[in-house]
Amino acid sequence: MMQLFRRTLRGILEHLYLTVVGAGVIAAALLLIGTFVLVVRNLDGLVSTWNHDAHISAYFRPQTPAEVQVAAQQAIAGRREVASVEHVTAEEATVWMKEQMPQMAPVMDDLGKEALPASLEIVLKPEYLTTEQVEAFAKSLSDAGSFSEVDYGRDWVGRLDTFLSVLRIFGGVLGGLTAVGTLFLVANTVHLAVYARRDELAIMRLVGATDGYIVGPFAMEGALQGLLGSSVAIAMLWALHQSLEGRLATMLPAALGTQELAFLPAPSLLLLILVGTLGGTAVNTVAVVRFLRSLP
Amino acid sequence: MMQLFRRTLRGILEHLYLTVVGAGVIAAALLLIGTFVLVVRNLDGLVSTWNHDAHISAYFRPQTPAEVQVAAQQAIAGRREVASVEHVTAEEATVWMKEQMPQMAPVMDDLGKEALPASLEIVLKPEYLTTEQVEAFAKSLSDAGSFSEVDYGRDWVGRLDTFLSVLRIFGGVLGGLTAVGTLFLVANTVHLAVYARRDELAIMRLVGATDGYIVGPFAMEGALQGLLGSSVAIAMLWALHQSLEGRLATMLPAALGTQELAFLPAPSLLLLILVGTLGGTAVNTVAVVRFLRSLP
Amino acid sequence: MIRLYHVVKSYGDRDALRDVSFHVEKGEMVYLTGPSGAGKSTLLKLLYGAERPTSGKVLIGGTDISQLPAGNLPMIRRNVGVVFQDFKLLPMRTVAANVALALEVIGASEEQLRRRVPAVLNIVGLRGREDTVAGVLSGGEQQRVAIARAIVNDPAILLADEPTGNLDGSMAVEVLEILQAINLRGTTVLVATHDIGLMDRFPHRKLRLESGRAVSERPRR
Amino acid sequence: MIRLYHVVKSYGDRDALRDVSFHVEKGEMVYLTGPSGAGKSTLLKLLYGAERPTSGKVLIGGTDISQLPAGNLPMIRRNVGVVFQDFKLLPMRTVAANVALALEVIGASEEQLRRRVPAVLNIVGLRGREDTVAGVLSGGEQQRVAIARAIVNDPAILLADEPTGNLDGSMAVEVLEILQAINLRGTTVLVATHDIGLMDRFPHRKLRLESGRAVSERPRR
Ligand SMILES: Nc1ncnc2c1ncn2[C@@H]1O[C@H](COP(=O)(O)OP(=O)(O)OP(=O)(O)O)[C@@H](O)[C@H]1O
Ligand SMILES: Nc1ncnc2c1ncn2[C@@H]1O[C@H](COP(=O)(O)OP(=O)(O)OP(=O)(O)O)[C@@H](O)[C@H]1O
Ligand SMILES: [Mg+2]
Ligand SMILES: [Mg+2]
Repeated sequence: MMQLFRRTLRGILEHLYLTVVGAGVIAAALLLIGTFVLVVRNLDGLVSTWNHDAHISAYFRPQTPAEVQVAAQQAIAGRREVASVEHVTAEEATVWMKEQMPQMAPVMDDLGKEALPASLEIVLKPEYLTTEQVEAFAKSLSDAGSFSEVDYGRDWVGRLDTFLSVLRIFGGVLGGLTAVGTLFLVANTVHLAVYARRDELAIMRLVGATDGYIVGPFAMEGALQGLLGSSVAIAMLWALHQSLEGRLATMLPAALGTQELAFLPAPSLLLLILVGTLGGTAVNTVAVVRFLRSLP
Repeated sequence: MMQLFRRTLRGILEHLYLTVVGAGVIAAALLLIGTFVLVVRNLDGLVSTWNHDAHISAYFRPQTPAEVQVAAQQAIAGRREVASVEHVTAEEATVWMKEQMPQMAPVMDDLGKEALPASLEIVLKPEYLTTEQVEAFAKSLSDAGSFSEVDYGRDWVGRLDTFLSVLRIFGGVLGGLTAVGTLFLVANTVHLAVYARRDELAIMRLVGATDGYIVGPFAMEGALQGLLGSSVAIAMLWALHQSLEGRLATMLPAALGTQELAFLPAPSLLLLILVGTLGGTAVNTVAVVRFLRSLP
Repeated sequence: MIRLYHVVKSYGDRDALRDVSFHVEKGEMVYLTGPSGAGKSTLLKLLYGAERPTSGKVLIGGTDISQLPAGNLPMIRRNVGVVFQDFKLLPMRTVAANVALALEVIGASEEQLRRRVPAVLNIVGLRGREDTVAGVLSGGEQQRVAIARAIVNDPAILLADEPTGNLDGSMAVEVLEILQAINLRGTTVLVATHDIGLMDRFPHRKLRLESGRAVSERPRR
Repeated sequence: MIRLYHVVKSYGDRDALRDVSFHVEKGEMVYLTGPSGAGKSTLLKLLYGAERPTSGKVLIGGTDISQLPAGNLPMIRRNVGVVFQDFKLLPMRTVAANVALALEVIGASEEQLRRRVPAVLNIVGLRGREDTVAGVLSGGEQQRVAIARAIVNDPAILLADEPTGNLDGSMAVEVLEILQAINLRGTTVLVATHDIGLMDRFPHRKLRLESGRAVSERPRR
């Protein structure tokens, strides 16, 4: 083990340029992937704040007694799809209407405080926000019979839903391509690095080295490159995150509803390091083994 | 020239593996960048369809004569920020209100057809949709004096605006990183390819070859790799586009408002080829020249 | 120890060896001679498994190495020291590391490395050059590193391909004395060489190749 | 043609050449001898500009090449044919392409290539091997390709570093005859060699190096 480590170190020092390039390439690849994940996470956060805007308004029939309204609110609050239910009384509705359309104010005053119906404003949990689910939920309310009207911005829900699907497909394509593309680029670089050391490998073979003996230090070097590369990538991601957060500080509350740009959580960072280290090991090993196969 | 071409071809054949890897790496890099641009273009299209929803409602004071309303409409239609102006009469407003809130219908009927004010529904051109511009435009209408109220969904415009800014920043960061990262990866690959041929270059130097003589075929090979790589990238982009379009066919009208997923226009494709070819040439040339500098 | 039966080695339409049969007994020392391109290096390549014969058998200590699966080649090579005609040193490694390599691959201990490597470098006259990178050495120095690496792990068979081509006369004599000494300790030695003077001074059986055909000679005394 | 004044070349604390002064006149043929590591290849490297002297002057036909900007080196090298001790062939290129390289870099025409390359390969006995890839040739064949490449463009100066190390006796004699013939046509020739027999048979002035110091010898007739 000690000997393997010493041999690895020697290989690294002898080909410092190749080692650094390998680590740099892994860092670049992971930085791209990490940034992608970071952007997706934050857009996801953004989209989920919108979802809260997609709510269902259920209007009570005129003269529904207050106790019935409260009972209905509690019943709905208990359903598993529901994130929150707010009770809007007729008075509150009238006040809201006057605020929204000031030119209607005199009309509303004429009509008295019961002019508009009371309603429940229902917000569904994000996971129940597909068009079908919202429709089904609204229909179940209509069918219950105590509401004169159930309103859920049919257009809005449908469009948001489609938008999210499209975004998810685009994101998947871009993310998948980034992953595959960078893997391809890293694998090529490593293959070239091995190719640049082809004479050395051939000589080791000729003096009686087994494949395992030759591959060992390469695999370990790959692991170290991956470790170094992923650490650098995380450091750069962090720097990027900090600089973006500073730049976005004024926009964030409005766009994301929070003061902070989300960074990758610790498990994701660990995963990134793991992917880098194992990936570096695997790619190096495959490259060397493939080359050794071609030797006599 | 013929001789240069023959020497280039010889170099390519002798190091077919290196040449193919180089072209492949360029293809992967351009594919990533191209996909990114493709996604941005289509999201852009999507966002611009939303923008059309951000409109300004200007309510006329009660009893404004019809001629004045028409004159105001024409005046506003003439302003450079304006994409369209629609005149909504009091009757139309009432009909719309009844549709939107059926429970209000009896109330509206009691009030007669002039209960709601007439209005102009103004859509601004996309390039004038920042918060400040919309606010300024709305204020200019208020100041004009013929309107009792100018309404422009303050929240909505602000949020959309912020969202677009955030998206643009994210996109810029991701795009910039993709460009820089892939350039880094391509440059490294090419450097390694040159490094793998270091003995050959040193020998050419020793038998009296000038730098120009050595660099020429490399530069030309880089151009060919770039040409090949960008062509492959475009072919893959096209395949990707086709497969996505098929998969998204049902969602597209709702999300993008059109049947078609936009592909890159011819000039962009030409640019991609140009970038690939010139980039390949430049990167190869730089790598060889840098290496030659290190030789005696 | 070494037995070739009707060995043919063709590269495309070029025959490097045509029906060569020949034996070297354990503990023997034999010269391989013949003009440039006669097939000397090719024959040696067959013996350390860098090439496989087109037809015929190549036995090393009883095993037919032309039939050996690739995974078993390292085991054979550990018992066969080779001085390659083009040295095949690792140019970025030091002299000591190049020599140590042959010991490391057989799993020798640190202790063994520390003892054997300087000793063998002393024998070839490179004491004091341990830490020089092999790539910058003179031609003759590189050749001696190659010799040191070939003999460092006391192989059962030593194959030397033109081991004195880059050495001056007295140094060449020294190398031949080294090879003879090793041979006397029981190692089977096969030396490809052009140097008639040297062969006359250190007489041993010769195998002469001409255009890939064997023409055996008895040592002249 | 070649003038060295008090040339010192040190690598770190190792002195490969210590105060070497020596002249070779135009049209002369001179041997460079001395034991392994004496500094022969280093001296030749100074002459084709692969190394610069630590101190002293190296004049080639009047120009001090140790002062020359790197951009002018190719022009010097085109007039200096070199047979490198380790051949320095392009292993992936054919024999013909390797030889042609020295003509191509000086911008020779297709016509010249077609005429000169086979002629010079004929001289070194490699007619018929034009299309073989250089990397698979035998040691002696590679050495002859290196010789062919060095002489193909009729250089004003020919530097040969151990050009017969991988050749059998009769082939070595042939090569020396080739070098002498070229010398007779006016080329200045400097040959680094260990082969005393050859130097006796083809007598010329000798420069003997020992541990980097020059010990001039007169040709013995
Ligand atoms: N891989 C190959 N492809 C084609 N020809 C080859 C190959 N390897 C060797 N040869 C040819 O086979 C012949 C024998 O080569 P070999 O290296 O055995 O000669 P040699 O006796 O060692 O010569 P030298 O004394 O010059 O080293 C040569 O003519 C060589 O060109
Ligand atoms: N770049 C270098 N760094 C360190 N030492 C060097 C370097 N180049 C040459 N030397 C040393 O300088 C000395 C002279 O080397 P040179 O190659 O000139 O010897 P040579 O006379 O050609 O020997 P040979 O006959 O063995 O080829 C040698 O001891 C060599 O190790
Ligand atoms: Mg040979
Ligand atoms: Mg030398």
